[in-house]
Amino acid sequence: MKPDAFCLSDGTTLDALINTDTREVSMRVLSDAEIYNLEMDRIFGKAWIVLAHASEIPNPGDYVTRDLGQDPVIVTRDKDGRIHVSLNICPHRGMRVCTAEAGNTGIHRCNYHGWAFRSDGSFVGAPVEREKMHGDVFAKESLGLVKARVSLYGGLVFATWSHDGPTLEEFLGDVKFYYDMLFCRTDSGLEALGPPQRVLINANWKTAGEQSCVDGYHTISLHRYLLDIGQYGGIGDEVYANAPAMYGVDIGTRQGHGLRCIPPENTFSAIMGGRLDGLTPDERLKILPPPGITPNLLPQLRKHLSDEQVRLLAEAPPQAGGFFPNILWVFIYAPNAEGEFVGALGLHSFVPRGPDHFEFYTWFFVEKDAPEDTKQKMLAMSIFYMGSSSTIEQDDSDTWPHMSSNAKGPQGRKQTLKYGALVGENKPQGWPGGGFVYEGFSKDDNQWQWWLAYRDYMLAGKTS
Amino acid sequence: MKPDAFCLSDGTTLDALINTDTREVSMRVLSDAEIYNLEMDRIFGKAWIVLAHASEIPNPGDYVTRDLGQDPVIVTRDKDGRIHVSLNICPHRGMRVCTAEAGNTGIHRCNYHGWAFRSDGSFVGAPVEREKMHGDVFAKESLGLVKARVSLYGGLVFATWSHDGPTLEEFLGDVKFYYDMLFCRTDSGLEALGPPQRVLINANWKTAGEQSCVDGYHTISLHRYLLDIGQYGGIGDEVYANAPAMYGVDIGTRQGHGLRCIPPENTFSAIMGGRLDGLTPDERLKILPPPGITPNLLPQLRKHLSDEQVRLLAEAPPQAGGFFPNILWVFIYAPNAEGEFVGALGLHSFVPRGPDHFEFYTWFFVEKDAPEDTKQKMLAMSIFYMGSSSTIEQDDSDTWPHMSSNAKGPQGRKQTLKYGALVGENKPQGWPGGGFVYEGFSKDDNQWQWWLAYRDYMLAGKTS
Amino acid sequence: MKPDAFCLSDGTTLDALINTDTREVSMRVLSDAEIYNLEMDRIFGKAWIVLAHASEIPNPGDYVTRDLGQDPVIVTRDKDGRIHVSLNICPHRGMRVCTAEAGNTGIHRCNYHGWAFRSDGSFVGAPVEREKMHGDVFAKESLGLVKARVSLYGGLVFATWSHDGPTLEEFLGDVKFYYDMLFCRTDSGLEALGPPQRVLINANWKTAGEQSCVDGYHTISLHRYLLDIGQYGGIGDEVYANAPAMYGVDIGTRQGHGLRCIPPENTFSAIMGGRLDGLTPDERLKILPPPGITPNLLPQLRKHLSDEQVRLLAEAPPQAGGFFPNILWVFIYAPNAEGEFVGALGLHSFVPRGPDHFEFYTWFFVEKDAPEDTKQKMLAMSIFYMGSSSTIEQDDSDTWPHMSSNAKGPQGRKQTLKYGALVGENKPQGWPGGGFVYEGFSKDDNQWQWWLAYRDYMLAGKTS
Amino acid sequence: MTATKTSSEGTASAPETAGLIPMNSPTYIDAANFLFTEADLLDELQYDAWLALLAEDLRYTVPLRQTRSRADQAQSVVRTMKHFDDNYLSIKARIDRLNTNSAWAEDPPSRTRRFVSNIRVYTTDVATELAVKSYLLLSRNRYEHSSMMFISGVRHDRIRRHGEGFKLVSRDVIIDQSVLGMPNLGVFL
Amino acid sequence: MTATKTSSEGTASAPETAGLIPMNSPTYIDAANFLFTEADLLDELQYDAWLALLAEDLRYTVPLRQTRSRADQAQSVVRTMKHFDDNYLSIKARIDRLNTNSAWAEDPPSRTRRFVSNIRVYTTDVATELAVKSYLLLSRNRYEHSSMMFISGVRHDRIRRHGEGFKLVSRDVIIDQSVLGMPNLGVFL
Amino acid sequence: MTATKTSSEGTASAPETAGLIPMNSPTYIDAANFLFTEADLLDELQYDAWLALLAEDLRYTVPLRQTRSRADQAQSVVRTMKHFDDNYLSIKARIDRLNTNSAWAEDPPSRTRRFVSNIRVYTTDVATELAVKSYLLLSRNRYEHSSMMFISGVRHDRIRRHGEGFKLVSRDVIIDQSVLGMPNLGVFL
Ligand code: FES
Ligand code: FES
Ligand code: FES
Ligand SMILES: [Fe+3]
Ligand SMILES: [Fe+3]
Ligand SMILES: [Fe+3]
Repeated sequence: MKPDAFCLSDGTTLDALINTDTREVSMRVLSDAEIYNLEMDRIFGKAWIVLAHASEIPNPGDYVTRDLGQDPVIVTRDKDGRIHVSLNICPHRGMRVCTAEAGNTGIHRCNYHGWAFRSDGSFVGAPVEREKMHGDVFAKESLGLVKARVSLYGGLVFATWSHDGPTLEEFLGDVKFYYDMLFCRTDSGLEALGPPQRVLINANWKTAGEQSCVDGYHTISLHRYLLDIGQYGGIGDEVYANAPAMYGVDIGTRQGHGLRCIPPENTFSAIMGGRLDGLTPDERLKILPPPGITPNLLPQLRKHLSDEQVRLLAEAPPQAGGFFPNILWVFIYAPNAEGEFVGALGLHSFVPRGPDHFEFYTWFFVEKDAPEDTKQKMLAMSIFYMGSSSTIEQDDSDTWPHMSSNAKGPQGRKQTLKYGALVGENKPQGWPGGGFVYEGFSKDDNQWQWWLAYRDYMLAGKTS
Repeated sequence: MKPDAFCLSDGTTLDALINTDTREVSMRVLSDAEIYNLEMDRIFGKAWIVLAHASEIPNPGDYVTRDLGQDPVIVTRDKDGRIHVSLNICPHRGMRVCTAEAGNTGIHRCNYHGWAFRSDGSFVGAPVEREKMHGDVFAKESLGLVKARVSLYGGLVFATWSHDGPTLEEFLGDVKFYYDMLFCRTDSGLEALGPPQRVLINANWKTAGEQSCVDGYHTISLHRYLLDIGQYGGIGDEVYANAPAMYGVDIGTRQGHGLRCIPPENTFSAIMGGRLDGLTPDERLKILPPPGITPNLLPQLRKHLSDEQVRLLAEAPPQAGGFFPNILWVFIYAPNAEGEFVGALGLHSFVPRGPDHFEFYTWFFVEKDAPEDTKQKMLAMSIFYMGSSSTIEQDDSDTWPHMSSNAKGPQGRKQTLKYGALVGENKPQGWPGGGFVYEGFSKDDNQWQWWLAYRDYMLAGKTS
Repeated sequence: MKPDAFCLSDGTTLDALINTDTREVSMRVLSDAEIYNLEMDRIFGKAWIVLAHASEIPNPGDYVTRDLGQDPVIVTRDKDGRIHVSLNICPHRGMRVCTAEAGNTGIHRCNYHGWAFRSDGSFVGAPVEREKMHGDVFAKESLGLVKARVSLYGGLVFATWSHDGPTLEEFLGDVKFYYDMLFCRTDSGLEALGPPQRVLINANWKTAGEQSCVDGYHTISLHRYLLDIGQYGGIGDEVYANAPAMYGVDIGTRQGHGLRCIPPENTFSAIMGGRLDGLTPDERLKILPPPGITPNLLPQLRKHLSDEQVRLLAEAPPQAGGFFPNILWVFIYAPNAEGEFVGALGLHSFVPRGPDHFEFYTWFFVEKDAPEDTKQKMLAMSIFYMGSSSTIEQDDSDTWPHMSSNAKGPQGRKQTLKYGALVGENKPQGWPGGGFVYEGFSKDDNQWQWWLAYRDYMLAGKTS
Repeated sequence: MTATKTSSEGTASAPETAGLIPMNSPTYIDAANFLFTEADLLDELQYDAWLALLAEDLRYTVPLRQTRSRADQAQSVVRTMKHFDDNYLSIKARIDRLNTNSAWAEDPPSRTRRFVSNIRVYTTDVATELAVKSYLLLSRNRYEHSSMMFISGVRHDRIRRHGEGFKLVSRDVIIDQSVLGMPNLGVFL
Repeated sequence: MTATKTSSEGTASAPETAGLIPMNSPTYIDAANFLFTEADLLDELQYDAWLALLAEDLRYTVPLRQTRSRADQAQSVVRTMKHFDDNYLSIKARIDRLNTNSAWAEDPPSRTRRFVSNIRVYTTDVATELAVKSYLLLSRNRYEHSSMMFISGVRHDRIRRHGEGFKLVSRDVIIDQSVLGMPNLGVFL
Repeated sequence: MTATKTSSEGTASAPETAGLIPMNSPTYIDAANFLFTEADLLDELQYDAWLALLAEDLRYTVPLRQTRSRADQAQSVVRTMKHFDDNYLSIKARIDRLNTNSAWAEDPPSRTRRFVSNIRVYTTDVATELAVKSYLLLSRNRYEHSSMMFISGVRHDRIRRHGEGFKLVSRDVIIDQSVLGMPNLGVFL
């Protein structure tokens, strides 16, 4: 009795979960195990997923173990420098091949019976060669580790189980123009400051996923402490009144990726004051360089970016954005405890671990060619603002579990997430980039786009 | 493919779970997740559930957070003194609105994006008013917290998700006559000694639920220590032989509520001896007042109770009873460690937390107008006999998990709970109260009524 | 809507899980809850399962509590010395009757309401006899504990819920000839060194089950340390080259039981050298007696075993084997830390505890008539090689959870366990025993037989 | 600072230096050993021997904890409702129960371990009495459970010199949970 | 041996006997009481009082842990990435946050208990400074959670004499998890 | 009282005052530091250094625990069956294994922490030997597990003076579980 692929076992249809008229999403999607399993196939089995940064495995033989959706994988660099992503499950009897989180080896030998695999996942052989313990059913060629399709962007290692789906280029679509300003702007590019922090969160991955694209509005309430301590220059009420940092440009896409561009002076009006008024892009960039860009690197920007990108980077740089389904990156313009404008560059991954849990990964980046001293300052500042001990994000990680547990009860799972407040497309005159552009107060447009993309994946193949 | 509402996915019909011929209940009901989910809708979504006592939130703005079934709610008192029960889930994005267990505030502001709600659950607004972040889909009036229907009895706050079901009065039915003797007998009534104890039990809520109505028989075995230390005046064998405290009057109802009335001298024959023989109700009440009633309060009884109620209270007072589905109250006549007859008044709630867990709540009560010294003595005695460290109930809380885990195995889930020993209705001549009355040894009549009520809820709407 | 008994709810048929052409088993069987529940009925509800050794309960009234599949049982010896296995669930309200792991009593009284049962499970009565609290629905005769069918072999207590299935003799089939050499070779037989060790493993029971019959090949990789420390006489490479201990005779059966017979000199060539060449069975047994057999017991072997059995025991004794579905026994020939050849006899049970957990039991045995000093040395050596702190098996217990979690992901559950390397039946000339006999390198033949037996149980009754 | 004052506040007013007795003082050592001996006795089910360490004017209290906002922290320790509110006689009655053969909740007994650390000993306004502050981590295991149940907290004790040793005069335990994770408090803290 | 050297190694080089101060020495006792007082202050949410115990040249670090093969154990403590990499000003900024009325992650506050044991105190190359090694088991409970969250590790501290007491000069905490089991490190270790 | 006698009883007979050595005695301090050093070495995977602390006549035992009725408590500690029943040579063999590159169960190694508390030291009938009783809470974490595995118990040790330090002569650990919650005892207690 094959169940209907677009209908849950209680008779609810998948498209009934997302009401496109009222822009509501049933909270049931945050707790339902059946829906979760479909997501693992239809989203994490199809989309391009960020697993690592190439700088984590600089040398041949280097590897790290990660999870692509809920499946363990090995991310390796082979002797020719090519990066591979292979399922970390032995084709023999299902043992985990690599049990460490990182290391360097040319041969991955499974502990259980000793089957060995190369960095590219291909099968070497089984111990006691003469006995042909790999059997006579399958040729050695077909006994390698299951490979994922791999593609890099700005050093980020993307992988997907879909070998015939869209290319990474197609997957990224319009956001590439914007993200290049952050990930592809210098000769040597970014490097990761070591491996990611890992934290288990007792919540469904989408509580963080929907927020990642790009809930600007929650800042003044959930992260209200930023205002209460005068971070945004000014004290409580006044700040709320004009909520400066809430104004900027949101960009969304059909693919579910989205970002926010905010004139830095909006965020730090008090600090920057009028100092930036009427300056050229280059003058602005000198005074308030993007996080990670040091004077020696400034010239490189024009080498890698178009005039329009440079202007945007100077006047309304991207400050937060995501890759559908489970990535959030944040580029923070802010002074450190000493008052220096150091800035922080971080990226999060929300790795599903069942309907009620996800793992919260945090990577920090610096420009490879930045001075060591700058790198150390950015590490400290990134830690202060992002990840496990972050003064900002600890509020998020305490919030997600509430949403998830609220979605369990018979009443709770009937409630909805609402995206009622839209700006509506209003692309400014001569705006250089693509995507759906929403200028003004940061509202629900982008997050709603995220859910529409989610819906596309879940209903793919449906002939309504 | 909509499943049959009265049939489990393995083909078992719901009414096959309770055999009305042999009075057996399949143990599967103690562990099956599918059955549990139906209970959440059909029982905890429909019945009146006790959440709190009004004395816990005496002042305007006071609130406590509780759970109505498996959904979090806020129990508030508004500025006009009215009590409200609202779903503690933000209509915006599902965050928990109140994160504390208790407090006082006129406005409940959600941390996540700052949406604010009044004590009555109505929506105040979203931050940055001018941006209308509550959206244009729903009117402000419709963005309040989901409200439950509320009704009070003897200070107990009952709530239900069923807005068109029976009134609390109808729900209580015949037991009101009896329960008034405990909850509605004095001018100022009862007050709760602070918030309830909370303990998580690794068992299905019904292991405690079926026992609560009213398993008198387990006392001589599970709480045998009471006899072994001579609590009931007498040593082991002799006590078992006549098992005095096992004789009294059980009252059951079609609604599943039930109680036991026991002449106190049965319980404490040795202590009371013949002292009570042939006395008038008032003389009896002077010598052995009901738990919580002090001499200064005695006169009030007649003001609030009928002659018949007073007589019953004097001769065969209610000592234990419940509200279907998940409440047990106990009024204990017993001497404290110093030998004083202090008495204890307590109420338990068994709050479901999934098929294998429930939360065990314990409230203690005193008469609001009792002397402070009496209240303190009752607190100590209540703690000794009821709740987390109770010398009696720790035996119950160690038993429930055994029943629940026994119901998991393939053989275990096929076994049955049996209710084979009935007294049968035998209402004594001129018995003043209603309900099904069973005089004599405490047998299975009442607990079987509980299961019939359970069956009514689960099969409601079934046109057999 | 009764589901198809041989089809999972997602439409997958049970026989699609085991591909008899390619000899692959879907990893889904290691994590799927639906499959697990079917196993509890079709395998643990039907097969003969080892619960204890008779020597654990030598005296009338002795009992131990164990689990038969996922159901708790009491294993008792009645006043006449007969052994009984009864469900440890009270027929009254489902409480656990025996809450201790072991003890001695003629009457098992349930704490909850005091119903009492004899060692044979029969119902004695309920407290306050005159009130007939066992009810009027069922006769006392029918209120006893649910009994399992019991049969002993070599002191091992087997039980099954199937009262009309094959006898234990039929269930054992051809392996009896071989197992007699270990369990039935002396006048007094084996005795257990106390109760079993118990360890919870976060893995599906079959990760250990399939390995138990009889994965010889994993020794040189997973237990490679044995080679690295020269246990097998020789250092790494050389040992791998000829992998001596990998050669012997595997015997499998249609029932899923299987064992390995290995000439001891293969294992300890370096140590034994040529010393055993061309000796008679008796001469060999003197020099290298089977684990547990001391000189005083040698003569008894011929009393209990046939010439053929004695010869096999001398030249190619069984060293590891199992009882389908969840038992592994190991008879170790090895020197202890002092270099003495002491040997160890152990038996494991893998008791299911849900799809993702099993309990790992370990019993150790000695010959009842062996000297106390030998027993103590065997205890120490058994602990060193088997069970919780075992230098060998801790590698297995760290491996099983990896396999189980790997089987959860959407890709992982699609992978397969492979049994591609077969020796093929090649019973040596004049081989005395039955079963499928595979001489040579230890390959996948036996484990594949295990899965075929698994398949038989799961598809029993299917009319393809 | 005295144990009573401290406990009546619900939380200790730290840092407490007034009257702090150094760890190398025989008084501190006797007090610490008193706590260890007490832990031994309870972990080894020697209830009567433990009872013998209690003063007849004992006050033994375990208030409730509640989740309250930072601003309302004073109310996070609830004393109108408690888990224990005992005196010598009621504790003795609990032990009388344990000494029957029918105290099922602890028969079979739990396997417990009372880890006592962060011990501070203070003089009090009564010459023969000491205030003792200690952290308690109680691990408890029953039946075939593969994971431990834990309860953690701080204990504010007052002990009184009695011959060679001490008697426990008062104990107030501030536990760290609003919802207990063990089915009952059938064990003493 | 000095706290700095130790921590820079990531794991302590044991056994450390050089400069070990005996437990009956007043210096050891003062240092131990400093750790206990500090635990009290953090467990009782007295952040400002705790801040007052920190030196202005403080280094406060919590490196990452990674699962690495035995041969690669040196890399199991990761210092290129950390959970904390703070100085006095950044810790002060964290406390400024906690002192607002909107530090939601710790409002309502967690109920924590810092069990400090295995304490060793060492002299250092600086006369006024001590190296202190201690094991920390932090239990943390929030909301209605019935089970405790735990974090365990070893702390390598350096403390400096300051009037009657000490100031914390550096703390490096080697924790025992690669994946944290608590949603954040909103509490100090 | 001696460690041997105690351990052979399975549970310590408390209170043990005979021969109790005060905490401010150098002997107590040396013994306590011995336990801490030992914990360091094991937590830091320095197995050979730990082996060097064991006497060649070592007895190292961990009996089984069983759930038995209160009346049968004597049988709750099972000595006919054990988790460890080792001597110096078998412990050395275990460490030889750990020193290969193929002791997978502990490679990658667990991240452990041995919290030692409730320490009591006693003189014994042998002048050069001490009986040491301590509580052990072992936390163990592996791979990406977000929760800790714990094992708790009491250790009855006997240690012997050896030059500046001690050697462990016997250790008997009474653990608190009938069913272990960690997959193996690949770590020493
Ligand atoms: S499972 Fe990997 S080699 Fe067998
Ligand atoms: S979820 Fe409550 S305001 Fe957004
Ligand atoms: S459940 Fe056993 S006697 Fe009632
Ligand atoms: Fe945020
Ligand atoms: Fe009861
Ligand atoms: Fe093995």
